[in-house]
Amino acid sequence: MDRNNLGKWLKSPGKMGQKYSLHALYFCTGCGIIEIPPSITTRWDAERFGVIPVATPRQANLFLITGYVSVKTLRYIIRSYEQMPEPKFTVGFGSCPINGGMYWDSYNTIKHLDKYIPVDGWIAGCMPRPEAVFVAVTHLWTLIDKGMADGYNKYRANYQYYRENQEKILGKLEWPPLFSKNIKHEEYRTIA
Amino acid sequence: MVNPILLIVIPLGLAFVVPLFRFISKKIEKFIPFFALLANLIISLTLFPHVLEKPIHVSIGGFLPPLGINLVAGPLGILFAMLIALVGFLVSIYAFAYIKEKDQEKYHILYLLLLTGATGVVLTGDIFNLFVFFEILCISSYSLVAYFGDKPGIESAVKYLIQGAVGSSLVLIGIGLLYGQFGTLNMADIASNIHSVHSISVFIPLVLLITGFGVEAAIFPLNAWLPDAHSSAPSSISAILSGIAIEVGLYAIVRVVFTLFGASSILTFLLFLGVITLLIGELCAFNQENIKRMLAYSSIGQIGLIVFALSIGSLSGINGGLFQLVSHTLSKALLFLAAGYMIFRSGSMNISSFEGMGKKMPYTSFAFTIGAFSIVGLPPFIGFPGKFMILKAALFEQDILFTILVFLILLATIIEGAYFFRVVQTIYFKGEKSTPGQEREIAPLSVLIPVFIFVGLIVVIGIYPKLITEILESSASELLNRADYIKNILP
Amino acid sequence: MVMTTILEIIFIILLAGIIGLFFLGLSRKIMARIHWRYGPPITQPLIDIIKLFNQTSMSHGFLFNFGIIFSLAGSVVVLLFLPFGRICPLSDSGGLLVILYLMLIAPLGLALSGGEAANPYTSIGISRKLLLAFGYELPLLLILLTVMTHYNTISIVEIVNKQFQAGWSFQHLSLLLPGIAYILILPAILGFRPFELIQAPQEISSGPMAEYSGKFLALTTIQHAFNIFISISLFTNLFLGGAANPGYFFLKILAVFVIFLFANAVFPRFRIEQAIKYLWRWPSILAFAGLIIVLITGKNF
Amino acid sequence: MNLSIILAIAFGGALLTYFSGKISKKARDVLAVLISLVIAVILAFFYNTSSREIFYTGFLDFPLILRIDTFSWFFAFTIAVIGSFSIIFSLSYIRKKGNTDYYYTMMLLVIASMIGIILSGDLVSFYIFWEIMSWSTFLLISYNRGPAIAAGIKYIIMSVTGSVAMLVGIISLYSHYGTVIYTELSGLLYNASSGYTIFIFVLFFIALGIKNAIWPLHVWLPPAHSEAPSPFSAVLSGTLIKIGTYGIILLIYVIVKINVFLNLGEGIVSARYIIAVTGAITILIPTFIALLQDDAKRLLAWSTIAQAGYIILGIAYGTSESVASGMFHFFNHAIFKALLFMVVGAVEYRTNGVRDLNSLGGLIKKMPVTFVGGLIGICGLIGVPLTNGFVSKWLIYKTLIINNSPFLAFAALLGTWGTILYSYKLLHNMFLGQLPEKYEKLERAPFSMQLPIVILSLAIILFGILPGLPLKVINSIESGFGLEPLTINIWGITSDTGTINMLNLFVAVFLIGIMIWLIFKGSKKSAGIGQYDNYAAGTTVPKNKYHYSVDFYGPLHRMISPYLRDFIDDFYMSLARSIKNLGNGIRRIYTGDVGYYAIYIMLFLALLIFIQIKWKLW
Repeated sequence: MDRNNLGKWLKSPGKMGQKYSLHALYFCTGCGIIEIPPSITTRWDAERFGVIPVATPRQANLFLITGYVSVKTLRYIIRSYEQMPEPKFTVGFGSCPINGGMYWDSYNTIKHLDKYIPVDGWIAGCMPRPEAVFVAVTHLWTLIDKGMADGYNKYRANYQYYRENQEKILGKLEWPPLFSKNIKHEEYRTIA
Repeated sequence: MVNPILLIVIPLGLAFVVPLFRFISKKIEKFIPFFALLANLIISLTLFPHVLEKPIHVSIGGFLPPLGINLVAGPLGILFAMLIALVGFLVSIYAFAYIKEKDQEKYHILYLLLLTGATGVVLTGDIFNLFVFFEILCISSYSLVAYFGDKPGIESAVKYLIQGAVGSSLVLIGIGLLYGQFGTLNMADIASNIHSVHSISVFIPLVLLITGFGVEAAIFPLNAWLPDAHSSAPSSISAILSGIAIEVGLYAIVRVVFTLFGASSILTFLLFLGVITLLIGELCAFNQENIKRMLAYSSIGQIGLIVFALSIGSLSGINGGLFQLVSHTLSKALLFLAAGYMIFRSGSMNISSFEGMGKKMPYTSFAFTIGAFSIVGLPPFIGFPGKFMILKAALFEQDILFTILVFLILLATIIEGAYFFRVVQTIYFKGEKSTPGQEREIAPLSVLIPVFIFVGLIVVIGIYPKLITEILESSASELLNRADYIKNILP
Repeated sequence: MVMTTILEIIFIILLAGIIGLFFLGLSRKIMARIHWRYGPPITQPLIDIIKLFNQTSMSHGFLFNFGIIFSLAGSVVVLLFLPFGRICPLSDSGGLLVILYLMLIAPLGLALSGGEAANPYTSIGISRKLLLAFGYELPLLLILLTVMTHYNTISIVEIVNKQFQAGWSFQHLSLLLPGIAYILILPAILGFRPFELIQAPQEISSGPMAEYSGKFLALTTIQHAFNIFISISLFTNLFLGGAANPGYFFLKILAVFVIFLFANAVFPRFRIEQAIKYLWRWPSILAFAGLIIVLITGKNF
Repeated sequence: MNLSIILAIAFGGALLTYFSGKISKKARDVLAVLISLVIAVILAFFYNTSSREIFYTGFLDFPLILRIDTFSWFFAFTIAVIGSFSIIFSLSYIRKKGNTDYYYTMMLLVIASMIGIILSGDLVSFYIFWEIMSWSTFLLISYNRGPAIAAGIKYIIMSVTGSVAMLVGIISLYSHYGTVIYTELSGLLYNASSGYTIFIFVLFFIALGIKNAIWPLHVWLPPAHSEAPSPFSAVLSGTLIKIGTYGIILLIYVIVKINVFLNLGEGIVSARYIIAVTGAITILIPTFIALLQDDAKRLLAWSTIAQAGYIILGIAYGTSESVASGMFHFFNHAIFKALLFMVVGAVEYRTNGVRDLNSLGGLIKKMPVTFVGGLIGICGLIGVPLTNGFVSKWLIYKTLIINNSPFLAFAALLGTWGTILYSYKLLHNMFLGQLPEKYEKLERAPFSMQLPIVILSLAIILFGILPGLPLKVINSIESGFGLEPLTINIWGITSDTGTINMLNLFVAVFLIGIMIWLIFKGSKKSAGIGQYDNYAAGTTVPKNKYHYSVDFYGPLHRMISPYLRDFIDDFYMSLARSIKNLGNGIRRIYTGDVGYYAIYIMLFLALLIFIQIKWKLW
């Protein structure tokens, strides 16, 4: 952990800042949120890594998808994700966001979250313990260092793809498209 | 120079000629009062400058006073005569369009007689003659109140008649007592040796005369006839009644108190009486829904104010009182004429029926507004100098009593303002903004001309009061030093 | 002359910013320790600000930007009127009254900026902010009037100087009660618990800041830091006799600040009307009593 | 150039406007604006001159006198300028309504009579113009019909009450000293009994206080200001109530001299303190009531009363600084309150008469210029530094503190903080927040409305940065009153008890603002987003419902509203009701039965005789 390495701070302040002040969106999608309170309070104190929950997506740059994603919550997840300022990082928490988990055959649970919003990291397990959150955070640091945590760029690039998927499952979305950039269907495969 | 007796003779004579004119043409009769009063107006105007230097007195049939009947055209008399002629003249124009009944000659005869009586009262120098003219005035006004012949008219006329009769009988008793004591009916003669007699036996006739004339002058407890009479008479007559009849009654009281008896000590009593009359009049008018009753009550109030001013007794007080009298005559006549025509249009005397009149009859409502402001005493209208002079006179007494009375008067003024402004608002601002039925219907010229002459007078005198202050001062001095009056008549 | 003034100004602004941020960090650290946590590094606020400046941000329009600049400028200008040790660049313009007025520019600016955000959370937060300000202004005005009447001047520099002669204001009986009252209302001025109802994250999602992102949030954080510095050093100047040199002054405000951290850590939150009732009861009574005493004992200077 | 020409132009112009309206509407509009501007320009030429002339000798035996000096110039010029602005504003405002000729005529008549009052050199002409002003105002307040009728009647009754009281005062002065001319009266009360002086004071204060809406006499103002047409509300609260202020200054510092005034009574029970405390109450109570208002114009009306309180407090406190602050605040208040009423009027005009603060919102997107006007207006009203309201308020606080009356200072300061609350509410609920769908198509205010708004806003900033300009005039006025003038420069005031220098402040704020702006610009650009892209906890923003303005200060409202019923108004109402009942009772005397009437006559006779026997009248 190179938080006190002044040289890096001077070299790339933006990247360092993003690493060491991750403001997590305080957003409960599913049961996984139960693991957040212990991780931010006395026992595991996430704040020492600069991870603190904030109130609104406007102030957040880390989006924890805590638990299964139902069709109903997907709408809110997408809306919140789009309202977060860039750069922003998404972490799927628990096995449900990855592949539906125990709801693998449920009719109204989202099995592949990354078809609808880009996800930078996954925490497997049901439930993952708070340590797992910190593991994810440290991994996220390395990804940020390598510049590989660029889900927001993917979203920008393949917006039409994501939008199509979203509308496929949610029907017509009432908010206008975030980016007007129009990418043809073939190109995103190459990018993604 | 013309003989002041013409002022009486012309209307009196023409009054009896009116029926004859019918045989010539039916159209013409309505113009007779017009011409008669025009003549009166001209005559009084021509007399006016002479009077100012020296009062004229004419003795009928050559018998010198104290034996014969004599006319005294002092400044006061001429002032009143002029006022009567003016108001009568304008109201006669108003009557062209306003009086539409079958037998109009009744109206015109009585109208002329009324004015004859009034003029006679203010010009005569003989107490019994005064009474006679007074009776002419009263009787003609009784019958004019009932001119429409509808139930309220007749009822109020009867009420008026009864009270008037009581009053006149009291006057007659008083005159009788005076004659018994002095053996003469000439006012100057009585006045010259009024103090030679034991007081109480002079006091009784004084009281009787004040009460008797007070009925016509509408002083507080004696004025019960006034609201009914004014509200049920034709508007032109209401204008005359509250513009002239009351003032003439007042003139009689003033003449008796100041000139005949020199009773300066009873003034204190009249002072309070005036304030009470004022307060009661305004309070009654405050919550009135019937416009003509409201105006009638406000006339009572104004009379109270005038009585108060006259009974301050100082020169400026009488001055202010007379000014207020003139201003009330003009404004109230204007108000009655304007209101009368609006009633004629809206068909109801209820104030609420005047909604939107500002659009329907702009000129008439404008005139009404001016009259209302003038009565309340707002500059630059004639009401303001009057109130101003009265307050000045009252406060110059440097007396706590007067200060208190002044505050009461001003309270009454506020109340008066309240109800007049209410009517003005009703005329202009109440009702829907522009309903289809609100096309203008301008009043006929014969209504607008007199009304606007009144407006003109009100504004002009309001802006330039000196126009009449001169004659007012001389009349006030005539009232105050009775010695000169006596000396003029009995050399 | 002008050069020195400008140097002073720059020095004060930088110092105030650093101290303010340091206090923010310190508060987070100490709070963590009180909660038996390890807590973030003291530089955490700085890190947040750096990050926020490197983030994109959303703006709702001209007033949204202008309000932020306005409020930050307001707080910075106040610094120039506050004696920091012996340094007070603009001592000769208006004195305490101007400070009082300038202190209301910051909330007004935030209110305007948040107003254009067209978000009810923001509006609720602003309404609470203004109401709370109205609540604590009543005792604050009484306190300041007491001090000004006691020293019979409106210039804060003179007040500090007179304290050098005659000891801290706390030593005068007549100023003891107002001092206590000031201590009681200081959390409300700082927006600490139990008066943290302006940006109640769980309730109205951080109120006025709900729509701020990126640099807007950074600027508000800086403004908050300045605000802490200002209100504490005002208290220090008025009641703890200012200080001869900046170091000593720093120690004083540090001491005062730490006291409030403990209050902040242990108290729950008031509802707004509870807060106003509290502010209008005890602190106001104390300040009022102080004013009466001053008027009775008469001016000491 | 002599003064009677100004009045001739003013009054003649009013009538001329009416008749020109009958010919062509365009000509009338041009004429109205022209006349008001001409008056202002002519008055501007009278700066720093003093002349005196008898303009009319026809009224009884009082020569009516006009005079101008710095004092009256200051007031007359302000009034003329504000009046002309509001007439320019009316050009488009009044076009939708009827009776346009009538409106312009009355407007000009009011302005003319106000200038007449200011220029008159003796109490009688003062009174005459005063009454003309009263009834012309009355005829204009009720212009909007509906609730405006009650407002008008309330106004005129209170106004008549006041003016009759003043009439008594004037005549009583005349009967004591035989003159009503200021210059001859001034100082004559020096050797009058203090009882008489107080009597005169009370009489005049009833009138002037009612016009100036001092607290217990204020009830006419809220309805009148809120129901009158908005440009006229600007005139009403910008200038007309300041006629009362002028009268009070005239009474205290010209007729009764300052030395008499300060020696009137002892300590707390002296006239000086009683009036000052009344002013303080006038600041506090209306400020709190203004917090509860939901009607924009009514809110401004209450705030007008509160600001008038500052002026009264300053004038009555009697130190040179306080008097300066009073007059300066009069000037400032005329500017920013006229501006605010115009802003509300513009909104009202565009939204077809919506004044309800709960149904507006988000108009900044649609009427930016109007919004900026409103922003600067409330900044002036609050007294944010670098706006004109600041210096005047600073002066009054300072002098109150230095002269050791902290409670008055407390009232003034607390009033200011209340002002922040209600003025922000005004701005927020009209211009900020979510824009309702029905106002999506709203246009900007027409040019004839934007022009006065812009000019007045600039004036607020100008006099905020250069307070020396008006203070120079005020200084010469004060030396005329026998108060020692302040030591001022163009940037501010210097004195040993406290100095203010707007230059420092301006430079500091400006430079620091620039600095922060550069930082702001330097960092990442921010993306603009609309009002429907707000944070709504993940949901999409509902239209029309996502706006917090109803019951904006709910908790405070629930706390204070039980204590703030306008019981003064109830008192006056019950008074009127009881008079009405008294009248109804007295009318019973006239029973309608002739028998009673005859008995009355006999009773009267008996009474007279009884009195004679008892007290010997004769």
